[in-house]
Amino acid sequence: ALTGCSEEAGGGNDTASAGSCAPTEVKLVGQVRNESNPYEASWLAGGDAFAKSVGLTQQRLTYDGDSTKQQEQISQVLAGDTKCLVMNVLPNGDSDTTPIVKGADRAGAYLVTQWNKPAELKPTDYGKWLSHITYNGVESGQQIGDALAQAIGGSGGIIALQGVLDTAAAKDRFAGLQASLKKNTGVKLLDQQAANFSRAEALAVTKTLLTKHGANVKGIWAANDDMALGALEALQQAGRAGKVAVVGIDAVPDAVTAVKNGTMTATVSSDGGWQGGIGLAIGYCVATGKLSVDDIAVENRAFFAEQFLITKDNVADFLQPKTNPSDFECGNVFNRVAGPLS
Amino acid sequence: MSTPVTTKPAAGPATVKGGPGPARRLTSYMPLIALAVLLAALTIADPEFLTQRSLTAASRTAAPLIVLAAGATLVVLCGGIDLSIAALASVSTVFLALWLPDLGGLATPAVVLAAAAIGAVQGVAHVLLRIPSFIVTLGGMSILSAVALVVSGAGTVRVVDDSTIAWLDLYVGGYVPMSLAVAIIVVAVISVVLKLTPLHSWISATGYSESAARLAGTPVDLVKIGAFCVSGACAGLAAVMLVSRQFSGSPTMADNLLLPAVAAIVVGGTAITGGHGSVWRSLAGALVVTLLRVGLPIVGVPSAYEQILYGAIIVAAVALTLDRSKVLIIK
Amino acid sequence: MSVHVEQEPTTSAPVPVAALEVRGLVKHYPGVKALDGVDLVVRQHEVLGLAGENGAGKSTLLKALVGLVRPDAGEIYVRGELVKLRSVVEAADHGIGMVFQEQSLVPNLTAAENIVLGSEGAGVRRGIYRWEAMRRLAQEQLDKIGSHIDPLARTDTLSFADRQMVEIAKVLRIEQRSQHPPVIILDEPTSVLESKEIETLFEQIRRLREFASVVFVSHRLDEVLEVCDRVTVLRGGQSVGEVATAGAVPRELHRMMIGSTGSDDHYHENAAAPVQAEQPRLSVRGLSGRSFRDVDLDVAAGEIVAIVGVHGSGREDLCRALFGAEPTTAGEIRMDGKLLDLPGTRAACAAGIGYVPAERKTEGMVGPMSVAENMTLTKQKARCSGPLVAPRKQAALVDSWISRLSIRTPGRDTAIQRLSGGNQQKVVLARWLVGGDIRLLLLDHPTRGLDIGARSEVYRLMRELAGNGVATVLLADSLEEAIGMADRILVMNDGRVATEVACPNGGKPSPLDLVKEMV
Amino acid sequence: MSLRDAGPPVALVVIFVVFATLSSQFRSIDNVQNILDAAAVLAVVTCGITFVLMMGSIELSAAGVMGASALAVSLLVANNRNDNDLGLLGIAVAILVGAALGCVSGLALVLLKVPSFMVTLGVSAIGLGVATLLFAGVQPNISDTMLESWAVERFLGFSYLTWIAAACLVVGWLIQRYTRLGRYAFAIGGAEEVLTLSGVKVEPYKVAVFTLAGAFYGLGGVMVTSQLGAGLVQAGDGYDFSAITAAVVGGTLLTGGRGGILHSAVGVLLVMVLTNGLVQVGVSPYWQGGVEGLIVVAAVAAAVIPQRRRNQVVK
Ligand SMILES: Nc1ncnc2c1ncn2[C@@H]1O[C@H](COP(=O)(O)OP(=O)(O)OP(=O)(O)O)[C@@H](O)[C@H]1O
Ligand SMILES: Nc1ncnc2c1ncn2[C@@H]1O[C@H](COP(=O)(O)OP(=O)(O)OP(=O)(O)O)[C@@H](O)[C@H]1O
Ligand SMILES: [Mg+2]
Ligand SMILES: [Mg+2]
Repeated sequence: ALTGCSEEAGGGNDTASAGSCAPTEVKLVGQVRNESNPYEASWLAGGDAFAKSVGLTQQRLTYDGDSTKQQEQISQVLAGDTKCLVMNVLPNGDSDTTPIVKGADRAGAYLVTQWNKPAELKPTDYGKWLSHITYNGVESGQQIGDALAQAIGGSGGIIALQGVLDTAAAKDRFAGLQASLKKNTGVKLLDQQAANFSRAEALAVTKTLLTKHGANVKGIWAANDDMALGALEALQQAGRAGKVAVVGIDAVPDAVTAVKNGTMTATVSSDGGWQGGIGLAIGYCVATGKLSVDDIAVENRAFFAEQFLITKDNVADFLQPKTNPSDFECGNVFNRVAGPLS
Repeated sequence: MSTPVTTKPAAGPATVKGGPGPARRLTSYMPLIALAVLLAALTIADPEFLTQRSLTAASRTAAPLIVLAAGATLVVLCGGIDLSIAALASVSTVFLALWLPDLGGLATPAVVLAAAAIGAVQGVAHVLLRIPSFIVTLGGMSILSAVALVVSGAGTVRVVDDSTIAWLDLYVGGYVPMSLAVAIIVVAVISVVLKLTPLHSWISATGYSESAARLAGTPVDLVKIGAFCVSGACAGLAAVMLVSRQFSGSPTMADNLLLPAVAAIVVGGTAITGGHGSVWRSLAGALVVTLLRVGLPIVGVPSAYEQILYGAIIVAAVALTLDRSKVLIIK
Repeated sequence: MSVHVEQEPTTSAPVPVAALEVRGLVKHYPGVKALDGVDLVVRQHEVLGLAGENGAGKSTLLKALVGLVRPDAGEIYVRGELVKLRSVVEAADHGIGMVFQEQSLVPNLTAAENIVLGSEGAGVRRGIYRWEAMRRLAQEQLDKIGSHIDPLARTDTLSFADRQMVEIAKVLRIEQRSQHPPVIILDEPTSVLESKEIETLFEQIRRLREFASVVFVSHRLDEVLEVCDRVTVLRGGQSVGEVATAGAVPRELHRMMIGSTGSDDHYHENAAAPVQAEQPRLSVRGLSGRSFRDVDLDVAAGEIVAIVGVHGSGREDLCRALFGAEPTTAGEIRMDGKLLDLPGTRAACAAGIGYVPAERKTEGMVGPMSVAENMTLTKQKARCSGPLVAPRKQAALVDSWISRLSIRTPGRDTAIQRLSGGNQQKVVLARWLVGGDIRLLLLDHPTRGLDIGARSEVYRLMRELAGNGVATVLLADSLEEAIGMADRILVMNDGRVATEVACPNGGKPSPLDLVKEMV
Repeated sequence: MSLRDAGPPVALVVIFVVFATLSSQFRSIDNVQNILDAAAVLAVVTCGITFVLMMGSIELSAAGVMGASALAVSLLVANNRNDNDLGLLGIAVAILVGAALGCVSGLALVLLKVPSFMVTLGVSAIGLGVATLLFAGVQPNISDTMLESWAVERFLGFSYLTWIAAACLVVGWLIQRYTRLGRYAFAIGGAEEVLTLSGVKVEPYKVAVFTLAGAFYGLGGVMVTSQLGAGLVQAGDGYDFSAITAAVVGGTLLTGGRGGILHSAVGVLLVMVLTNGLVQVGVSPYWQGGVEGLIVVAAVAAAVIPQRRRNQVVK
């Protein structure tokens, strides 16, 4: 096992070695942007479920999508007792990951990060940054791009709704779309606008783009489901519901339902409940000594999680969240690894 | 017959020195009292909150907000408002991250100067075009955000070699974060300069009554431009602190600090209508706001209730700190 | 010689119960005893004058009568009945209404709304406006005072005098409010009016006497004597006596107000210094602006030039233009032959020009700031050593000016808004003098609202400054003042200089000569 | 309207003409309809904010109040979370929720004497907190046909929401012109102390104005819910600042006492024409915000030219 590197600032006076924590000593912290959207709410719920399964509670932190507030909370958490601290964190943006990692490292806390991280920053360079989990945005962007192309019969104009422009997720997904466009030469990207992952903004932008491009719009590619749902409303209001194919990413419940009803063509699964649990589970396993950092394969220190393209054909499988407790057993925590982060 | 008439010449120089009464002195300490009460409440909610490490972390966290609020306080004292500070700080983090490799140690002063210049440009626009500072800086906010997005290529700019700004992450005497020390120095310098020079008179006169100040020959326009300039420079300095903490620059990094900064100013008891207030008050206000931002979730208040509490407490804090003898009409 | 009536409780003939009676009213402010046991009787159907120097407590007393100031001790009786007045509404219910010293109209409402404000009656039903009814209500009030303004005009488009008329029309609404004969209080209503308007107002006051009591305050003692039946004199927050006006002369009042007779030589004409100039200090050629055209004007060092004209003659804008506070379209301004780079008040200040605006409250002073700061706002150098403020130097400087101008204030750190109007004005004047480098003073109604003593001091100050070579442009409060003070008078009419009248000592023109040119 | 009010309408026409020449889609009937439809919510919110700005106060609670009312309405009409199906009554309750939060702002302002800037910021946080509580982790989707139809059905070419907004403007204008509440709000911005001197108790009117504004935001939240088909905590995101921008661009002064509903209507159109036009002429998404900011500043600057007065105070 690793020896903790807590002698610098945090961790108290004893140099606790990794894996020495009693299960009851472990402190679990889950941090996401807010509790006011289904995806992140399910994340925290997943974390709670895992904590309950091991007889602990999760400290739920939310930071309103505010980078500085996230850092403030992290430094405050790290200023407390960090010996057996496990954090499962969704950094607000790429730039927020570095200070979180460095802070946790200095304090000797176990850390799992998800979604955002600068490419150069690698968990293997750190002792207690156990893993970074994300979904392959390029792949998902491409998958739904292909599904869209297929839905409109391989040719026609589409419009793209981008996410918050300076996030990796938005960029990767859009890169995926471009790759898809290269492949599907019949599909033409008429316009692209940022709608900031927001349902309301997507609604307004889509309406404008619909009047701008009129009947040329055969499909709408959205970088997440919220925007896709906003686009659906716009289509309905423009009286074109059902005539334009819509795709999104994230598999939020409403989108899955929409796919089932056929109003949406496709989305890509990302499992908030699992994400909320798995980060804590990895940390918990290492902290209690059931898993050793050295034993975690290098490709599992930063990995893409499995994701599935959800279309009408397989939507039935995704109507219920399919996280189950066995996913979080220390032997299974890397079950959903789809491949190392490139 | 007639009433007694004593020769009573108009009163000579009155010798009564109208010093502040105990009540008045109390109002000027209100921001500190609010701070202490909040800290006590958080400690009661979670005894672990009142540890030296926890306080050190909170004060380090508060530093950029203090600097940001201190600069904007000057604009508020002049009767205006600067809504661009956060966006300006964001774009400054991008500039700093981009310039660090080439300029090294000079990048910090360069960024502060650039931010000061941008602030001054907004001040000039406000003064020359005669449009409300609210609108100028709201426009400035969106323009600066766009610039930040374009310049950064809509992404994080990583700082590989942060050796020239890493000093901000040190601790003075082992406990006091360097960034907090810098923030306090900034506040101290601003207040000392104001106190010792005619600037204080000019700024308050401008804030209380711009037309009277102008007709008294006060350089109102220059004072305002200067306030915006200092506000910009402070945004630049806050950006340096943020970069030293985040090891990168990002086009939206500080955007969410706008409302907390304005809240810090108001919670400190500075009149949003101008004239009355001080940067010291904003320092206390920034600490209150920071404690609320980090303290509530850390002591375990659930997210939804945290927002409700934040809203209620911040209003209550202002109710405590505002010196109503100076602000007759509350708008 | 007038009769002084003793202020002692008389047990003689049963007089009809007084409309309003005040006994032993006391009001403290920090450091000031604004009212120190005032007694006052307002009889029914009389016009009572209230005289007293600045800060004597007149406004405070009157505000106590309408429930705006809560006295620390003392009683107020309305028609013999002891009352506690806690708000303007309560006072109005007792039939007491007041026109305030500072104008108090809502600028962005119509005149009609201002007139009925607070007691709209038929003008508003269940919260819904009846514009026509409201206009009619307002028109009735305006007709009473013979004003011809449009009730639906926005108040800020009206002239100063018209606004004063609106205020009077407004206070007359008291008649509707109370069954009893009302008491109407006018705190310095004439200080912003022209003589013609004052005449109308006086007719109105005399009409009011038929059914109401009126309390009238003015620093122009001749006015007080003209319109009032009786005058009560306040000094230092106490009533020091009363004068029946029949046959009384201003000097008598004056003596009671300040405790000694003022000088006969009101305008200090003996002190007038000979004008000592070869080259004019201020030289204006062909100046045009928004409301004045093609103005030529020379003022020599030590000379006092008064500009007279009716409202709208452009003299006020001209004065501001000279200070760089108003844009000009053509022409040039030279100080001692040097071209001034205007607009911009800084350049004017640097050239040694000072300006005292007419609207003291909003433009002359910064209310919440201290006397010391207000006094040193412009001439910062005078209180600094190097770039830094020197507190000792400032204190000595400010204190010396406080005593030199006899400014009544609890201390130099008191907020200027707590001073009485006259003392505020002295501070504003002092602002230009503390630097010792003033070369040209532009005085816009410098004595508005000042008591006779303070006025006299201001005049003496002007003479003294002129003696020291300061050139002065004076927009006088009255024609008499212009004639009394000026060496030369410019008459402005419709934005142009209509004529120029020499006004040397001993060869003063008559007011009539000037009026002819003004209209 | 006098000359000094002419600036914003002129700016609106100029900007419209410029976009119309640059883009043929922009000047299509469809797009004009789209602009008006898109303006509906902003117009309603701006109606509310205008009254507060007229008093010289400032109002930043729109985001929180709209979030709370959006959640409230989506949980009260037919939805996927519970069995409620209150229809119009649910909508009325949601508007009342907005009014209640507005009332809280007003009361805090007059009772605690805290500046509106801070009060409304606090109330916004409270509103968001209430909304998050109601949200409870599961997105409420509405299935109420009437509420859904508001955004979809059209009358004379415009969606019902647009007509609702138009009705709000008319009501707002009537309140401003013909009620004591409206005129006093205007007067409070002009000279509050004079009202007090005239024996008017301004406090109830201030509370009433904030309550009225809250009701407008409540309606705005309902309208957003109708558009999105779901109750979002973020329903009001950004409306606070864009409504103030619209009001100010339209010629309402932040210092109070000038402007009004008609000004604001022009301002709303100006802002919407701008957002729409920039997309239509294809300005890069990266630059849109910046260009919009620049044009808003320029428009306000142009609009104030006829009003420049001597010694004018600009805060
Ligand atoms: N609000 C206040 N706070 C403190 N002191 C005050 C206040 N109002 C008046 N005073 C003081 O009370 C005294 C009486 O003032 P008041 O305004 O009644 O005088 P006045 O006789 O009306 O003078 P003027 O002729 O200049 O109008 C003055 O010394 C003044 O400084
Ligand atoms: N120190 C002061 N400075 C300025 N104005 C004052 C001062 N003291 C009193 N005043 C004025 O005098 C009036 C009466 O004030 P006072 O403090 O006696 O009653 P109050 O406390 O306002 O009354 P209440 O407590 O019944 O509401 C107020 O309108 C206030 O403006
Ligand atoms: Mg008075
Ligand atoms: Mg007075």
